[in-house]
Amino acid sequence: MTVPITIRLQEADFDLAHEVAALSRGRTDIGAVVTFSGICRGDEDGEAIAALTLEHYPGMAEAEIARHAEEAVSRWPLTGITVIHRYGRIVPGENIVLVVTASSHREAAFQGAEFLMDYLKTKAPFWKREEGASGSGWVDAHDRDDTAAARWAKP
Amino acid sequence: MTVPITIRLQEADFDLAHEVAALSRGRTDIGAVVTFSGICRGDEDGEAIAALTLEHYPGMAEAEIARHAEEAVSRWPLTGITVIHRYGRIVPGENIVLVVTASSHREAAFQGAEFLMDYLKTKAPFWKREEGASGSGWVDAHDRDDTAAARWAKP
Amino acid sequence: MKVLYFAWVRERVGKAEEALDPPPAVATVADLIAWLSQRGEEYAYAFEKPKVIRAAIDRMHVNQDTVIAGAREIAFFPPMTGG
Amino acid sequence: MKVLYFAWVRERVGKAEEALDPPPAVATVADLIAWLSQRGEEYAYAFEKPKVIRAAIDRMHVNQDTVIAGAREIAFFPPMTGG
Repeated sequence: MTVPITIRLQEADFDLAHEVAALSRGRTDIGAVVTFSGICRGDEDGEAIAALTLEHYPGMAEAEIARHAEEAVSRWPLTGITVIHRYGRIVPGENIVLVVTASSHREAAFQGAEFLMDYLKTKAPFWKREEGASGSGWVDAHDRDDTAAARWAKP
Repeated sequence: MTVPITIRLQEADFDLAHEVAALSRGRTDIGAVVTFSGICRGDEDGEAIAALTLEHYPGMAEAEIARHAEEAVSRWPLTGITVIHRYGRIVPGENIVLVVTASSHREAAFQGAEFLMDYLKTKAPFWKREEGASGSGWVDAHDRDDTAAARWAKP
Repeated sequence: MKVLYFAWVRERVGKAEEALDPPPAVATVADLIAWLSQRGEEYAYAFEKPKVIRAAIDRMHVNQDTVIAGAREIAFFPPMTGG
Repeated sequence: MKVLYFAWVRERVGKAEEALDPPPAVATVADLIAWLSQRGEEYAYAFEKPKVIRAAIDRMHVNQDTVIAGAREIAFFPPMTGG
């Protein structure tokens, strides 16, 4: 059976419940659904954030996410994946990214979601610009995200 | 700040979106929300399942889950936890359990949710009875769940 | 003390709870299991594999070598299968 | 070939994309970065720390020693910060 994979890049917000329902409706082969919602916080390392602006590389972003979703399906017995990544201006409290993974068992659902998030953080071509109290600037990449992504490297 | 912890045992279904909104509404300190939904599958090891009936130990179940939620808060920088576990008769496609964890960063949210699920599977006093095609019976505990829970043991 | 049974332990014993007053020689959870097993066929059946049985005293998981003195509520049940 | 710039690379270069036809001696991504850096102050600023720059050829991540022959679209950008 082909595993349903949904990938969307959009400016608009998304609805968690709608996406989970769309993935699992009418199915009885799913025993576990994991969701990850990434949300714009109101401060970063103690500095207040007024908004984030997300830039992306259209075309490449979709392709990169799709490749990683296919890789997740090949590594874990997943029965469905949804990835939604927003771009444009996002204020604190708003959603940035959603990953939903479904499987018959919880281990695969958790692993698949963590894998996809680590890759989105380090490989998907998105860039965050922060509007803070003391001006605005591009967010630096974090070493800890590279470390997190490296644990999925195949020997 | 006290971390909001919500624990409910109930016969009724729950609404994922409502629970996530209740945990994160009006807050800008949350950067990551992980949800785990455990769902009744239509088959177990190839045998069709008509329904599950979940028995629990009232009083102890709440206390056990609360202790593990407090432990999760002490181990990871979580900013909110919701655990809902249903009991009674549940048919395929219906929800059994929900864990929601919130944090400023994704690692804590993922780790907290996995920790809580592993403990719910092995330590929370719930027992599943399956109605299958060839009769009904109590579900055996899985060694793999004990193995999963053991990884959180402190040295 | 109040003794509770859950899942197939409850089904085999044939009741969900009862009030019991074991003799003083019954010191630990394991002793209580052995004493219960002699109370009739239904108990012998429920506790036929004592190592499989899990126990809680006053709603806390305990090992079978735990002393039961002072317990108000002791529960016996199979390994948990929630989540 | 089409060359794209994103995030602060785009801001420093001052444009999001352009069509370029580098000379044949520009063989690799690293060569292209060096060649671009000589095109003006804005490029020199964008590529002042070439090791920080990430590149993609035809929408696939590549190392800077990758040969650019045959590329239709080359993109330069900082380390990604999505998710």
